[in-house]
Amino acid sequence: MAGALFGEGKDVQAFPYFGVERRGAPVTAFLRMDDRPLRIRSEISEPDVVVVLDTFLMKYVDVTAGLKPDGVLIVNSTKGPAAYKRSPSLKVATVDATGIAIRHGVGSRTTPIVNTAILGAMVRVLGIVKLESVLKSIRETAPVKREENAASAIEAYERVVIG
Amino acid sequence: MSRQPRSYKDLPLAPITYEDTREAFKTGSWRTFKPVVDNSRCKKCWICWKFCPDMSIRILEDGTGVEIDYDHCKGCGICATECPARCIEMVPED
Amino acid sequence: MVKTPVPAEENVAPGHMGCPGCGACLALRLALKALGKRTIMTVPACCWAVMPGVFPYCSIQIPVLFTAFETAAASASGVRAALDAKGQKDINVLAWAGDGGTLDIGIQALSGAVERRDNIIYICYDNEAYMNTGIQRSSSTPIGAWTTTTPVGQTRAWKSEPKKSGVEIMAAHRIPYTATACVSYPEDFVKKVQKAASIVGPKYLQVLSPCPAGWKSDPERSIQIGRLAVESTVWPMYEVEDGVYTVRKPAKKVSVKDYFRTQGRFRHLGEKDIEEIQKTVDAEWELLLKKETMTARK
Amino acid sequence: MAKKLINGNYAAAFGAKLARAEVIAAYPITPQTAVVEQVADFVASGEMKARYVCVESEHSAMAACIAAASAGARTFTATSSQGLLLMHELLHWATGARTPVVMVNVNRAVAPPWSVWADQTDSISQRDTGWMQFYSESTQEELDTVIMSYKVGESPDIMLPSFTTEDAFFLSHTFEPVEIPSQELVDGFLPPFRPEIRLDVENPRGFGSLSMPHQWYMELRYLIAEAMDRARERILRVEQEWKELTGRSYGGPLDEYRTEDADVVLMNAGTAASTIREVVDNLRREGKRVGLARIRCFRPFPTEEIRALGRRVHTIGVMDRCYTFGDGGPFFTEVKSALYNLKDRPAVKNFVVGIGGRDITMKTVGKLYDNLFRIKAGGLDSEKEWIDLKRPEVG
Repeated sequence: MAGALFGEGKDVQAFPYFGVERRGAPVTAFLRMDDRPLRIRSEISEPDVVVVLDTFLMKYVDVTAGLKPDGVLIVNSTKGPAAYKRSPSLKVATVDATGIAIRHGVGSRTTPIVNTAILGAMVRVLGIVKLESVLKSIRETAPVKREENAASAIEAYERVVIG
Repeated sequence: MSRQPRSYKDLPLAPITYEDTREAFKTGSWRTFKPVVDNSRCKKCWICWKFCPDMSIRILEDGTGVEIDYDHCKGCGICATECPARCIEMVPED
Repeated sequence: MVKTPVPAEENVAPGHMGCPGCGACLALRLALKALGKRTIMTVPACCWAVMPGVFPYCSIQIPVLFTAFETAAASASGVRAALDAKGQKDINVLAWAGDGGTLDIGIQALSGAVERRDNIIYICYDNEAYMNTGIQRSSSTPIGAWTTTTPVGQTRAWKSEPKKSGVEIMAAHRIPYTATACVSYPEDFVKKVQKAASIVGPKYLQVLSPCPAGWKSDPERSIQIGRLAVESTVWPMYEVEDGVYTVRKPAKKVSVKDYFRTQGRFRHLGEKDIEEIQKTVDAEWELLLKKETMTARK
Repeated sequence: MAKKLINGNYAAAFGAKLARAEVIAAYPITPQTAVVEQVADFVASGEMKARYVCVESEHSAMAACIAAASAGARTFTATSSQGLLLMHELLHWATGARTPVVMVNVNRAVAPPWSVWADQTDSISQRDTGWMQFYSESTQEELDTVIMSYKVGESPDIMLPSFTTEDAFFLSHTFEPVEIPSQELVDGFLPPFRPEIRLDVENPRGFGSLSMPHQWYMELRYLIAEAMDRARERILRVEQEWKELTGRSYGGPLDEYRTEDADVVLMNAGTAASTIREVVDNLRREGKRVGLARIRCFRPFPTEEIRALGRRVHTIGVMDRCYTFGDGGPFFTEVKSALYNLKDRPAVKNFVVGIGGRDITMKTVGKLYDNLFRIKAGGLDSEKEWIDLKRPEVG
């Protein structure tokens, strides 16, 4: 996503939550973007957008803590947006990124890689970047199965449900 | 660079040496006994030369024997001990 | 030209600060005869960090990099990397360190360089204690020896642990070539150094270098003492080349006692102590001969 | 020139590549690993014509770099925290040997407790090693500073090692757009390293020999002091040259932002400066005369620049992401001592902040400016204060 925004001339800042996690452990990553140069370098505590790749985490972590009341929540889920709508002003979107990733053979059946699918959903929901830019970025950075990853993003773009 | 620095201006950047020790350090002054060679009995085996830890035995160019570099010989006595012909004697410095 | 038993070339100038009868001085003199002028050496803290003289003088007449105590091997690796980067192939890189700098504080860097297969020659001149600082025990100090940190008092406080074996440690690294040597056998030592120089990859030699000050021995007997160390097999002479052991059997065999009585550092040992050590030395020698048989090329 | 989206660690690696480092000796440590991995990739792919020595410790990394530099090679390494501390002995050595090794240090907290997060105690602890120390604010600055520090360090009349730091994660792992200068540009800026004397079989010398109290030890140390003083001016000049080529510069050793008419100024080293700039602009919009002075270069210390600033402003707050136990923040103590001989000194307060990676937010910074204005109005409340510390409830 950062690559796509950067490709469209935005200033971006992308960084992981600074951790020492082993493979499979929950992780958090942040993305800032702006039309003017970015300066703030702290973590993001009041995001405009929260993207959840694994709903299982929501049992343990309040992933929407700090999310602005009129913010956007994008969830990888087979359920509809209503299941996650906590307040009327919150915009919620869901997409079965896991199912999409498995269909396109991205990752394995037990650990599908949903990152690229969710990007497609983000493009549609946020409307801040063109799908082509994200596809270009995916094709440039995916270590393997570039076309499968791109296809995942396209399918998620088409299937995401906005509530 | 001056051979003998007088101030920091004369020094190289780092302690990088530029002269060997043979002129500045006459370690012959350390000696109590000095080796004296009788070249007439020398077997030309060069064992004394081979074992000298102080590079202080020179083989004569014509190969007739050896001479001691008394400027640097510390008088350890290895040459006298190892000489199979026993032609090197350690004698007290006076 | 007179034919000499070892190369005539000298790369160490007289006027160095070594003690009279110093085995380590002879060791370097011989090593640099073997390697010649196209050699760059690294020297960590050890007697040879001081003996070359004070700035601006240096008795060693090849390029020397004096380095920190534990870095002889890593520094040699750095020199080699720089030469490689500049495409200079025909230069020997020698790490020259004492036994403490090699087998105690420097063993990690040595192990690293050897495991990486860096093309260096590492020579440990072994005088069996920290002699530069005044005779403190190292892991290379032999069992039974007095040092200033293994003093002889009312209790039996002399060194009670066996000497660490550098060559065996190197053999366990599958090093292409490692060997023991002794300054009392200059032709043998020179040959081994030249052999090491002819092999690409890491090479490790450990040369026993009697130290009159630390061993409490007569300077004039340094060569004799080294010979007795070899003849008693307290210091066995052997090579390990690609895992194959070659042991040099002494022409005449002497007892541990014959070797020990030449040195004040063993003076306190009783008959029983020496007997015990003799047994260990014999067992080690037998083991070494077995290794030679076991690894012999068919 | 091409822009790429990379993080601080990759920027450091690009810096080493563009500088044509010839020998790299490095050991992995979180959060520096991407630097050495990227350099290893560059070497493996042939993009970098260099020898990469996979040493078994940071200590050996620095030993190998010093040796390679003594043999005339341009060297590079990277480390962090415990690794830097392990190198300490050889940091002194690199200086005494006058080897212009260039290193990247990712500023990471020192254990225990184990912490891989941002903290500058590791590099500040190297204060007296004679290394030039640069603290980067951005990924771009990291790349540029690596290249510039070769030029400064390798100047024949300087010949000193230097390291550039990146705050752990805040810079090391943050991806942002970075302009990668072309190789031709860097080649034109940075000549090959050709030291006057090096380990050379044609000219055998002993490097780093013994010196006695009555001889030259003291004088050789004085030469280092002189070189470090010369480096002040050289850092500025080299940055000016870089600016002419790239249009980028970083404000010299003390990077000031809106301090001209400021009443109160925060001083800081590292990435928090970016966040502070944002706060400064917000407060300025409210009509408050605030500024930022970023200590970009800790050694040589920007004493004169700090004095010039001290003459103008009323109150200075010095932020330290590190601490010297039994005294205060090291940046604070140094700033204070730089100001001591001024006639009219500003009040100086120490804010110990962000220790062990604790986030420095705009809110945190806002509180600090509030405090400085209170000091301006009512005098110094306390000389030092730990900020955002979890304190027991009072009452």
